[in-house]
Amino acid sequence: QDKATIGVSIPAATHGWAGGMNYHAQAAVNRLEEVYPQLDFVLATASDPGKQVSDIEDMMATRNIDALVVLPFESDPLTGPVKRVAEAGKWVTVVDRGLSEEGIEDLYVAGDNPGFGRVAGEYFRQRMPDGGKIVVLRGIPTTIDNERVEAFQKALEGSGIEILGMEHGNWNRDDAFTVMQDFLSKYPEINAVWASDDDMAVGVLEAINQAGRTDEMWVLGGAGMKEMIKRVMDGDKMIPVNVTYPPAMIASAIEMTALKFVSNAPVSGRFIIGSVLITPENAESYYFPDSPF
Amino acid sequence: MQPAPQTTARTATSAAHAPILALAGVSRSFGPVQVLFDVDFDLYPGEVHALIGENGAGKSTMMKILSGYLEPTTGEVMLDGAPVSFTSSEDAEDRGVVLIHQEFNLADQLSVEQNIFLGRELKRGLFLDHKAMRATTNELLARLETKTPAWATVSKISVPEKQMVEIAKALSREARVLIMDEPTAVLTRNEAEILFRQIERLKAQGTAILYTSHKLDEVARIADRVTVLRDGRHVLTAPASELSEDAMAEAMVGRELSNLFPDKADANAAETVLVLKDFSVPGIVENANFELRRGEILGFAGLVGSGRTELMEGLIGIRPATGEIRVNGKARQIRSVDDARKAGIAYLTEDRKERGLLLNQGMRPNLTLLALQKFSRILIDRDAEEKALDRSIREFDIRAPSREIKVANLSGGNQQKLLLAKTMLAEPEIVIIDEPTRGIDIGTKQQIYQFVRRLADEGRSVIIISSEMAEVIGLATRVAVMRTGRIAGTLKGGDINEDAIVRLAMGLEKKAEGND
Amino acid sequence: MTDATTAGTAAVKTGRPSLDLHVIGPIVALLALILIGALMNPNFLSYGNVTNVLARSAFIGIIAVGMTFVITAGGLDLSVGSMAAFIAGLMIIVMNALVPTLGTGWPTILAGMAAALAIGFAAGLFNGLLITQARIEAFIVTLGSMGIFRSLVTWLADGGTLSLNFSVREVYRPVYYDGIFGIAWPIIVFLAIAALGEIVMRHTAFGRHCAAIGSNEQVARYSAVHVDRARLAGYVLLGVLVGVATIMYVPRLGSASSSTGVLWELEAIAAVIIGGTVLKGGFGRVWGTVIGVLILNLIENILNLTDLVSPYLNGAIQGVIIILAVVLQRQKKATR
Amino acid sequence: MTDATTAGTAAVKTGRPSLDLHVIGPIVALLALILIGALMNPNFLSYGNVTNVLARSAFIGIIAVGMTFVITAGGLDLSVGSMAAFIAGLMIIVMNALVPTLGTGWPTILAGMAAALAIGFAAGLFNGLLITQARIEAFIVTLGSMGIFRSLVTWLADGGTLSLNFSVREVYRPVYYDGIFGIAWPIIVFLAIAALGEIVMRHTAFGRHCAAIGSNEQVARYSAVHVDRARLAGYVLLGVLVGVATIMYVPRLGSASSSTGVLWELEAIAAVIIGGTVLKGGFGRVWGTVIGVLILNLIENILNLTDLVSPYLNGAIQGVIIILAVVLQRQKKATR
Ligand SMILES: Nc1ncnc2c1ncn2[C@@H]1O[C@H](COP(=O)(O)OP(=O)(O)OP(=O)(O)O)[C@@H](O)[C@H]1O
Ligand SMILES: Nc1ncnc2c1ncn2[C@@H]1O[C@H](COP(=O)(O)OP(=O)(O)OP(=O)(O)O)[C@@H](O)[C@H]1O
Ligand SMILES: [Mg+2]
Ligand SMILES: [Mg+2]
Repeated sequence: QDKATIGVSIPAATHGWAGGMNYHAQAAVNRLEEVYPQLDFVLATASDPGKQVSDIEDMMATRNIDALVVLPFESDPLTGPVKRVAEAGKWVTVVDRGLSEEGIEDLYVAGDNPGFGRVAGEYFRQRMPDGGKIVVLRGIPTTIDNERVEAFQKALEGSGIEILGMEHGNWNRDDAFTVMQDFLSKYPEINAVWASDDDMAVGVLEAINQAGRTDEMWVLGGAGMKEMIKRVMDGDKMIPVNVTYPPAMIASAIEMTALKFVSNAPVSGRFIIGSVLITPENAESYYFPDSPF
Repeated sequence: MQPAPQTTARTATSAAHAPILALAGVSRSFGPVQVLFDVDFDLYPGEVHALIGENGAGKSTMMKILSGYLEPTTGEVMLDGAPVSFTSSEDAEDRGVVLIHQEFNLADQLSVEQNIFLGRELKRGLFLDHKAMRATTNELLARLETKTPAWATVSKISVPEKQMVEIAKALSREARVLIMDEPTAVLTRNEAEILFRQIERLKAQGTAILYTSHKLDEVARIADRVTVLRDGRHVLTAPASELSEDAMAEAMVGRELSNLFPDKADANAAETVLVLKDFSVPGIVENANFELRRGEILGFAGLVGSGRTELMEGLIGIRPATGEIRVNGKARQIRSVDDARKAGIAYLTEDRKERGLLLNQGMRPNLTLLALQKFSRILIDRDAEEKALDRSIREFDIRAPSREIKVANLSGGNQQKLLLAKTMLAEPEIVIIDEPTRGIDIGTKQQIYQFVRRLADEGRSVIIISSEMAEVIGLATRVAVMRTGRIAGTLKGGDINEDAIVRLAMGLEKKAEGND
Repeated sequence: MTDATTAGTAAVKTGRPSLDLHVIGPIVALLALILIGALMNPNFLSYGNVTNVLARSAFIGIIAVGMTFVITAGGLDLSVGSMAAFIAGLMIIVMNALVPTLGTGWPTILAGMAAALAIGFAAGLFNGLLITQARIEAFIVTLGSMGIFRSLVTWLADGGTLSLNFSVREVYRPVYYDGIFGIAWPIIVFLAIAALGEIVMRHTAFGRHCAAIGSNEQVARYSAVHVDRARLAGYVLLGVLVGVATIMYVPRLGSASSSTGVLWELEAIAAVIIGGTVLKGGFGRVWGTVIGVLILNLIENILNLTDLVSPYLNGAIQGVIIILAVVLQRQKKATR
Repeated sequence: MTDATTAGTAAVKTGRPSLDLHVIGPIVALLALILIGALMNPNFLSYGNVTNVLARSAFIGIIAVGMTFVITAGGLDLSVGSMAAFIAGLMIIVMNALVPTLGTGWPTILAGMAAALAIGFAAGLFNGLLITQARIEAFIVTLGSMGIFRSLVTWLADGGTLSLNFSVREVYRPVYYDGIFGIAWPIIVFLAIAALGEIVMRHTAFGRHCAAIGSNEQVARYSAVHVDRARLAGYVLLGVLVGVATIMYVPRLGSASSSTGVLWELEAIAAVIIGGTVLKGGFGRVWGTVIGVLILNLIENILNLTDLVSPYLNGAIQGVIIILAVVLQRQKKATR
């Protein structure tokens, strides 16, 4: 078979989840390059949408890619440029964030952002049947974060659970720590925290710990960081459950794209990886101690 | 620019001889300190008027008021007989009143040409007319007989060259009134002569010229009238022909001045403290050889640009240099001013604004900067610093309205005194003073000469670089004359006279007069 | 500036000092990068890649030209990246709002462009007035307005993305992707603005006044330069140029969000300084800035040409090259 | 001038000029913020909240003290945020590596602290040598090293997070969370360093030399100041202080990643300038910097304690307050 070049364009590792995703992308590339000598990979990480478009342009102009695996920084700005790649007859795999126009990509592998919020919301509902007071930490202001939070709020509707405050913790431990410290100063009574991300949960837990209010509330993070899953597994009272949003989906997407060039397996289509609630019962199957995330 | 035609009855009657610019009862204070007291003054077209007074007497302040840089606290400025209130220096310039500052007013990173036309660029349509500006600049520079190229960056030219650029800038403004604050302080005799020719030319055209200088012989030569200011008060105004130099000095200082220079002492017998052998500053100074004895005052003379400053800067490690330096018989490597200080050598720069003083800081940090290690163990002993400042203020007669004043706000002469005090605080064995009395009034000059003499008597050695020939002749026991980067010769004792120095400096075999 | 003819007599001065490395330094660095790129990948010098790199340099390039004036006059503007995002956001909102009345064609786009320029003007005026009239340090003013503009665009986009109406986008797209005689529009606009900037810097009173103000404000003021006016003009010019850059940027991505233009300010300032303009003011050159922008963009392009040990190290290599590019123009400062 | 001749005795010493707004400006701004905070939320002045804010201020505060010296000497350092991340990352790696030999107690932690200081020293030396010996603009050097440090930490962490060994963490934790006499350690360290910094700035030759260099490098050189040595010392001092800040930072969350310390450089520089130090050098005051840091952290705290229209607008309000805080110290420059 001929040599084929696969371009992989992903956002840079600016927060924990993205870091995990970067790790999995690179691991997949290394593994596949070893297994299939006829495959060549180009991996580029971008710190903003404009840079990502440039990366894709460069792959087209100088690296002659045959396929593109892209995790769009943002859907909208990437739609046009990715469309042009598809129009040039290249294979396009889109990961996680769908493009704004239907039918551009050959393969779509994604997590479920509204699902991520919904599953979390439903857990809160179930855990607090009589209502309660919670605070919410949001991520970096993006469409993803909006979708998650909207679905979360929708799931809480009519439950009697009151959201005292929402602030951006930017998927960052330090920011989350600061925001949580101030929430704790501001609200004398908090029953639970939706940290919406495991990195932010780390900061939140530390702040609660410092204030000595560990008995008062519990925390739900998300995305399945290994330390958090371990604590769920161990039955930690403060972290009863977690919600998945696997950064490894990028690896699956790269592998499926590679398959297209090394076998005749039909790989096109849409693969939505639903967000699942991780409980002490099923935690074991989500625990990968060797992953960096 | 022609004087505007007068229409008012009042000036019409005396149109032939009406003052073009005048002050009526002007006072000026900076905060609580008053520096000018009820000054009356007038200036006529076609006259050269000299304003003299001690350092800090208020000359610069008065000139700034006349040219719109400062406003009087009370009193009026009159232009063409009518009170005016210049809104800015630009406004004054538009009305034909131009000031050349005592401190340079040039943008360092711009070229000579750019500075000359700054704010008044010649344009063709929207764009600059480079050709016309270049031509005018070259014409002005040629008129001033300087070799400074129009494209040279101002930060790279020497102090006298900067002064010539300032003069060129003022000339380019075609003023009706040209005010010059100590224009010759940094010029050598030759260049001063060039300036005087320009002054004569302007005077003939009817321009009014106001001029300050601490060089009273100049004043006597070129001024028509003289006004004396003392402690911010008008003392007298008289035709220059009626005032002798001594009378001027007396009016300024308020006491009689005797012999300006102290007696010379012979240091021939003393041991040698400094020897320079084949000393070169690449590109500027070549193979300089000289020695300095204990208690000696060695003069350095030469034309502007002959490399005296560069030689000394090479000696103190500011410029890369090659050759041998021996201090007290021991060979020394001097790679920085600190090395020089440790070797007991201190250098007082000719460029007090760019190299001498931190203008935006007060007197105390400036005074102790060079000798700071004397005031600090781990922490700086501020009391000792204050005491040192007290001592310096007394010793050098530094006149400042307050101790906390920023150095930029000191009068030019007092800045120079502070610089002298700063250098002396390091208690050097060998003192190199570049242009020691630049901008210093005659009374203080005498003090400084005596001070230099005293240094030598105490067993220190002094090198004096001066463009004032009289200073070198009056003070030095030996004089080295430099020409284009080489020491052209050394004069001793009775051989030291103006003629001999000029001949060596210009490389002439026989005596030649004129402007070669 | 070429002929060393001097006043009347021949000058004794030895040729002009240090016109050497300081001037050709950035050019050498640029050539070195081009050589490296060409050796690494045969497609590097292809028409497509060259066009890509040049077109992409246009945004920051256009902004950096304006920044050259501001820095030359001793100022600084940290807000340009956020300002670009803010202008792009408002421009998109304006165009979307005009679609019902003006349709999805050029009238709407032209109105959007006018809006971008007007907003850029206003934003520059805002910065400039605070700096010249309220006399606050430029660093603080523009740090503040950086936060303000960035927040406003996040708020306008409700935390998400502002998207240009799809049909308008199709009409507008060619402004980035097409060109004339095979040269893309952004390249043409960039080079035109750079050429104009160079002329303004060297051949107009404004350029000279900027240098004078940056060199010594007091002197400039005493020399009848309208210091505040010239400075204000600098910030306004920069604002308008950010508007122009945005006009070229919006057709590329058709959207704006809080991540638009992040760190552009640092890139623009870096380009200006790599080009040889002095950060403390007093000396600036626009052509140098153009080279600085090209150097920065080439580094990125070259990093994409090859497979490195780890993409995590891209930033490190970029940093090393930026420093190296400037080492080339270092002067042996003997005296200073 | 009659008797104003200050002959040693009886100098007129009329009130120092313009000690007014320029000096008390930052203090007034700080007090105003405290008042606003207290009015908006009763918990604002609670022991817990005050401790939180002060302890959080410590990292940037310690760094900003060092930055005050660098800026006073006419320099700049954009790399401090990345440097902090890099030091934190290496420190964690060192400590984790030492656990097998030194155990999970204080020996390991002390070794980690020593490593942090040493790495900070080396990083500062790296910046300083490039600036003073290779004579590259500080802006470019530190922009480059910012990229380098940030990349290296991302690479060390493999894009993820470096976490300190759990048992070591438990021992180390109190360094951030505990204190003495009810004052948390970070606050104590911060205030001690600030006090030391103030003394060094005002009462030692080094402080004087920094101001002299920033004011006029040439004059400093002619006054026997070792300009390069003093400047280098400034960058090294800053590097070491970044190390100290990191020592206080690591026990807080026990981890470091590529997002550690992002934008700390801007915050530190802003604090320095809000405090009244002049960006172009020549004048600096450490106590002002402390106030600047507190102002910046209070703004954030107050925004978190109050309910705004939209959290998206936080940045805008922050920007406005930063500008307002500096408006308070603007001087009516009549003559200039
Ligand atoms: N901006 C200012 N603020 C405070 N004091 C000032 C200011 N400008 C000048 N002075 C003071 O006013 C006095 C007069 O200064 P001026 O410069 O007019 O003296 P001068 O006669 O020109 O002296 P010199 O011969 O030394 O140049 C001095 O004591 C000076 O310190
Ligand atoms: N930084 C510099 N770069 C290039 N040339 C310089 C620089 N500084 C001085 N020069 C040149 O070196 C020459 C000698 O300088 P300078 O005029 O200071 O000599 P000097 O004998 O000390 O004269 P004076 O002290 O009377 O001005 C001049 O031609 C001057 O322009
Ligand atoms: Mg004067
Ligand atoms: Mg000289």
